[in-house]
Amino acid sequence: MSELLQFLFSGLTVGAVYALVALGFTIIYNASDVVNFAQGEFVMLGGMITWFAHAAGLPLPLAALLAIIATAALGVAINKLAIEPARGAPIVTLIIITIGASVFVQGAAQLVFDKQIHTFPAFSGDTPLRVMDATIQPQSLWVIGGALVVFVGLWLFFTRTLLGRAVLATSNNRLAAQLVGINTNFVMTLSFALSAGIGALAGVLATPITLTAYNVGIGFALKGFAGAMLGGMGNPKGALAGGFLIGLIEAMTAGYLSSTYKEAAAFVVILLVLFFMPQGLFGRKSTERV
Amino acid sequence: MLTVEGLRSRYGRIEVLHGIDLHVDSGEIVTVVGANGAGKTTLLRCLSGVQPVSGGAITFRGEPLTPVPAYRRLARGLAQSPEGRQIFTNLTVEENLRLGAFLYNDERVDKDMEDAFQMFPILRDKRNLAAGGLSGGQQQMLAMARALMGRPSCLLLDEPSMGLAPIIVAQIFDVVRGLKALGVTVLLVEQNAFGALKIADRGYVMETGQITMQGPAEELIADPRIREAYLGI
Amino acid sequence: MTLLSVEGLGISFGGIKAVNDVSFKVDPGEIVSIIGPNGAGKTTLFNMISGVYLPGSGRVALNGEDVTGMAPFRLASRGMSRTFQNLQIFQNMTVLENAISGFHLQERGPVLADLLHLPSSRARARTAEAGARKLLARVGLKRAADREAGNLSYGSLKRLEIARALAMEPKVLLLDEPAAGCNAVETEEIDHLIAEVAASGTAILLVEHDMKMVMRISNHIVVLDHGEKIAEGAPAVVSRDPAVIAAYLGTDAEKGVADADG
Amino acid sequence: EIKIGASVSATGPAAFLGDPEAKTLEMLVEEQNAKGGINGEQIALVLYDDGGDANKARTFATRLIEDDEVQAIIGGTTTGTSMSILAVAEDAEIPFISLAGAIDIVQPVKPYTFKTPHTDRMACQKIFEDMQKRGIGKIGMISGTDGFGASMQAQCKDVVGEYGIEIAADETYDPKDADMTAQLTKLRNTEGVQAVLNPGFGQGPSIVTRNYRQLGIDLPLYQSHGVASDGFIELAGKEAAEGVRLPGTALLVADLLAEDDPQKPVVSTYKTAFEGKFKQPVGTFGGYAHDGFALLVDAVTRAGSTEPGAIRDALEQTQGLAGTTGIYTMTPEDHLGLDLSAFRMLEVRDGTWSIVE
Amino acid sequence: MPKLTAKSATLLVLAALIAITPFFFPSGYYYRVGALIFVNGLAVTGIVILTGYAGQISLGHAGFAGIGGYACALAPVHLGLHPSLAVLLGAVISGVLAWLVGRPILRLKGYYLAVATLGFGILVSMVLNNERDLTGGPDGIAVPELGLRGLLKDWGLDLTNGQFWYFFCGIVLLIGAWIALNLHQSPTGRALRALHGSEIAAGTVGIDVTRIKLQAFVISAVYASVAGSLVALQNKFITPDIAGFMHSIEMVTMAVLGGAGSVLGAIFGAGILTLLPQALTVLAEYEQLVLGLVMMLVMIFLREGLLPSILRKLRGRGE
Ligand SMILES: Nc1ncnc2c1ncn2[C@@H]1O[C@H](COP(=O)(O)OP(=O)(O)OP(=O)(O)O)[C@@H](O)[C@H]1O
Ligand SMILES: Nc1ncnc2c1ncn2[C@@H]1O[C@H](COP(=O)(O)OP(=O)(O)OP(=O)(O)O)[C@@H](O)[C@H]1O
Ligand SMILES: [Mg+2]
Ligand SMILES: [Mg+2]
Repeated sequence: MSELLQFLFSGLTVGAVYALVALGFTIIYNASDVVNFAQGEFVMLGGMITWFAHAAGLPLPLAALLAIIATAALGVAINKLAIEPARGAPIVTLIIITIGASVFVQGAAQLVFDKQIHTFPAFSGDTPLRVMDATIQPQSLWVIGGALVVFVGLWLFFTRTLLGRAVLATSNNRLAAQLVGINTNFVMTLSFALSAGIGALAGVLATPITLTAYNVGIGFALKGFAGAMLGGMGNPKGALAGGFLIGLIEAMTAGYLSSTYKEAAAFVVILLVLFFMPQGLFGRKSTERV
Repeated sequence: MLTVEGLRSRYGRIEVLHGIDLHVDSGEIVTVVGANGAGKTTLLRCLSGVQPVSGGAITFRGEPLTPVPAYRRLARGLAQSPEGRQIFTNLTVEENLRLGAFLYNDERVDKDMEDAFQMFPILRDKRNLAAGGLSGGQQQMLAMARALMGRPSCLLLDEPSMGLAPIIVAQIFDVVRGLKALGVTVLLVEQNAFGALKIADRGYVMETGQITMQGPAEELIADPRIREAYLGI
Repeated sequence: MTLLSVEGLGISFGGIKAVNDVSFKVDPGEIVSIIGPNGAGKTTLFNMISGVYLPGSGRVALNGEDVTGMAPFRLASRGMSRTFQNLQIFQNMTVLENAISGFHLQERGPVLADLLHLPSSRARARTAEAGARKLLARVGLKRAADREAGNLSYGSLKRLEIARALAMEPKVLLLDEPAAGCNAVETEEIDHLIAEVAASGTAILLVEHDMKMVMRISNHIVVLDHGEKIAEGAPAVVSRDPAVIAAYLGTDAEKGVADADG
Repeated sequence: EIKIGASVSATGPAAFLGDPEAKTLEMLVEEQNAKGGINGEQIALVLYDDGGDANKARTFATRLIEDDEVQAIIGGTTTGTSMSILAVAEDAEIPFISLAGAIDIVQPVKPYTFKTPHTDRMACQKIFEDMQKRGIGKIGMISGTDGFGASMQAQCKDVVGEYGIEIAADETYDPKDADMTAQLTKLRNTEGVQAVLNPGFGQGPSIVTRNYRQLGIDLPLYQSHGVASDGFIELAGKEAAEGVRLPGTALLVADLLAEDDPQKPVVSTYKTAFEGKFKQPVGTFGGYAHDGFALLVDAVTRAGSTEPGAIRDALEQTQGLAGTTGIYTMTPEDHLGLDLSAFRMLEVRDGTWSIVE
Repeated sequence: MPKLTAKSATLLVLAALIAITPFFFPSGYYYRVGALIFVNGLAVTGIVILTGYAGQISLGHAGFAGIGGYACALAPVHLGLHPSLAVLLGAVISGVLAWLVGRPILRLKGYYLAVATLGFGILVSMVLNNERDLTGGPDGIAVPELGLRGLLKDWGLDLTNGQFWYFFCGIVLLIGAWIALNLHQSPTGRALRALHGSEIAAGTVGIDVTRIKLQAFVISAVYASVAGSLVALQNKFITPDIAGFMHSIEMVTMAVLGGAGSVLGAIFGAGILTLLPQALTVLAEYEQLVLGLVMMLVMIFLREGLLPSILRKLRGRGE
């Protein structure tokens, strides 16, 4: 029983990290149909900049804020310099561009920072919380809470606000969006800023648990991508569910079956789900009539 | 109200508009007819700003329109119901209409939407369905209604009657006439040249990227060349 | 002999019956038109007949064989072809290649032969190309043959779709609003083309809102409203049916048709 | 001029290892040249980054030999890249000093291939010796699935029998994993486990250590030489790392070495120079590169020639060369030249490394 | 003069490049790089068929390269097969696996297909990494000699190791390119490109979309597999990196960067991306920075890929 609970905690902790990354994918995808493979780099930057600024003497909250703002600015720059000019390009081209951006950011990070592994103190100390016989780090609660807050925010944004609707409209039909007066460039800028900011936030929250280094981005991107697709790309509900699900599957597999093939288990589940639900768990089927 | 002078436009290296001159006066209905591939859609795309212009000038209400980005043109009063309908397929019918009034956030939005539903009752029945599930004609109605939600002072219509049942075609033409009564200017591109010329004040004939004929609508309807080439009579 | 028979076909979307219990028959060489208000279910009916949607009820028989819900590519090899209301063009290919792909069933062969460029593969491709060029000439797109298909105007794309559908020399051809986006003169050209094809023995199922055209070339008309068949018969009969006038043609429709005629 | 080639994994998954190696080599060559080179000849270092990819490493090895025409090669951060380079070097008869751990690199002995790190097997032996002393008979293992972790895991399992110790639970984690509590819970709940051993490098072992404390497991925790650096204590947290043992090199405890320890001068000099220059703590891996270079300088000096064959012969006759890792004595049968004494059992006490015994 | 078709032009250019460039090689190392370009070119030609023609994305093709490579390492040892037969065996296994995996996942579209193929690739590389007793684990495993070079020597053709692999891979690439080019203009190729445009329309003209997609997937898997085998045989050593996610990405990037729609373009892309790290060794620190920049710039400004865009520019000027 306590074993199960411990596995659950482990899964939730890791799953929350994945979910945060997956949520980051959602906005850019909703605005442009682009899966931004540089999303993982935003997470990396969130951690690295915070560490850097903190090490340079800034108090932690300020350092974190700086990291989020700087990363959001970088997101905007990537959009302006790399995504906007390639408007209308086929999906594979856009994938390569975002992977290029990811490689670039990683290359820059190793020059600006270093190749060492870093961390900074957990927000609420390291004394584990004990529930029955299982334990959980206070920082895990921060990450889980962060994922939930971001989820609720995004969900409200997309379902309750006209601007959120405009974001969806932009990806659905950019031409029509312009015709109804939506400044699609602004929508894209906003989306990249938000996505990058959420990515950085993920990095800030997770680093005390996962540690960070210039090359951790790609791992986050992969898991976040997998989570988002499992849940159904574009839907915040899907991102949340997908992220947590992958975390839980990994933890349960590691706990009860084999830790060696726990990631395999996650991908097998993804393949199975997609076999029966080609749009993921919550993905909306696009209605295109012929 | 709207003046086009020597307008040129190209797709890549191929020029498809070779210097178009036309004007639409305030409160007028002007129609453009022409064969497939003449460049009518391209012309409208230039006017709404989604197609780059390579020469000539467009003035709207006395101001040059060319430097205004597409998304600002609706705020200036220029709305378009585009070819191919271009609705937001993943959003609901109601969301499509609401986005048509993206620029506004007042009580009139609800009233306008009510008007739209009045005009096309079928849209009311489908208001909460994804617009992509609508039938072709229903989508065409939605495109038209969405353009009206933008409160245009000048409306660009690209084949609004395409795919509509005869009873609705008649209704669309009535709506256009009604818009005129409300003071809205309309530039109408139609394959149903007969219907279009009947409600229009003036008309232009376009052939391979050039205006080849123009005049009051009654004159054009009577012109034997037009009757033979476009009306099939 | 009946070529295509549709019996009690129906389907619902989210509980709403888009098509309900529709039946009719088409003989070789016959032109049957389906008309009805927007949203009556015409395209949906086409989608069920051509295997794009799985019918909720009823059956479709082609040449006596039950083909209900059969995948489109299988139906194609049994002689059914169609065009689309929302154009489905191979945008990334040239106009000619679009037309050639209509010959797929004739030109396909073992992959290995294609990979190794065997003479058999070349011969198949050559025949298809010759046929495609002829067809393009027939629909007036000869000069556009080498253009990228995505760059054509709307009306031209419609013709290209027709050419592609004709390439299969189908026994049954489903045309969904072939004249939309064409002016009166262009419509008439399409008219002739359809009549020609029908004359060669192909059964044609037509959806079209251009009443002039429908009345002129149909042998038989089926009228749908709210997914149900509300009338059917010869053009002259249907056009006078009060229910049809009320639901579809409108009271001044006859006048409209007459106007255009005049 | 003498040309030395190097291909290390300065980026990629093994960057954590390869980066200090690259830095060390560049620093040492500079220093040596400032001292007048070797036998009066300046050293030219041609350094490539193979990103940890064996295929790339082979290409760079070919390039070093055929295009740059180097006289000797140092490098091969990982076992995979080392195996690739050694094939090319053996063909071309160019001496190659590998910086990777696997025993297969020098066993069977290949004429031109040498290596500086002690093998994984030796690390396992050192650890098991220590466990034996503490009377531990049943352990759990949790290993990284990267090359380093997997290789050491296999070696440990292979050699553990000789110490009468039983591996009762064997878990793994992916080097990118963020939480190992699931695996550790399993280890904890395994009947009779008296200690836990964690082969791995990078952030994995730090996280394992933190999770270990989080779960309140109070069994001895052994780490591998893969994390032997001050950075580990910092990342794992001083509290969590307290009591962790690992087989490390003299490098880590430079200050604690006896004054007459033959390694003391070497270790102190390197540590001061590296940390002064790069503002980051020295680690075992940079030390391997240091020793590789030292072996080469020593051999070239003795050979009095820059001819690859002569360098090889001289390398094979290395006698009592004190490096950061240990004291090297090569023979035609032994191209590693270290024994278990090169390892010292270290333990984290009061937040810093100290020598056990 | 008969008009040169795109196909013969491509093959001629390739053959000429393979035959002539060695005259300018200052050292044996260039043969190695050349051979790598050809191997990568071969793998990427498979991507052209799958992505360029049929419009299907795969982020897991390195898995097949891994299968091809490990077949050469394992089959001779465990099954006693000659290495050349091991290549064949690898190709067959890859083909069969592609067929089995492709059936369920090729129904997926766009990013969903991407994540499914990604999953497949990761599963393969995981097995190669973790089944240490069989595969040698992350440290890799030795691969037996192909032996063809010795045979040639007996026949009086004495090539260095580098030269042998250069010409051998060059010839295999030529054959691969020839096949891919054949496909392009063939009925099957046209069907592939048609389904790229519209799957529904492809169905109505009688194209069995599921089957033909599967064929493309299998063919491209075989390309990747053979390329993997060639890498293994040439290096006489193989590690699981060959099946890794990064290698999959690299394959797609090469194809798209050079121009996924055309065989020559994709091979060109393989050349550029193989040469780039070699050229950038002087600024090793900046390698990633430059690589990322190149990827972005090319895709932004020459979005059809390097070669097609350049050709178009040249042609534009010619007119
Ligand atoms: N995206 C494009 N790229 C290249 N050429 C194009 C593109 N769109 C249209 N064209 C070409 O521009 C010309 C004018 O096309 P346009 O769509 O404006 O015609 P249209 O008058 O609206 O015809 P239709 O009545 O068929 O809609 C045609 O020759 C067409 O082929
Ligand atoms: N995939 C779908 N999802 C939801 N509703 C659908 C779907 N397909 C069709 N419908 C509904 O079924 C009804 C019939 O649509 P259909 O497209 O068949 O009409 P139609 O007769 O072709 O009309 P039009 O003349 O406007 O093309 C419409 O009300 C439409 O909203
Ligand atoms: Mg048009
Ligand atoms: Mg319809």
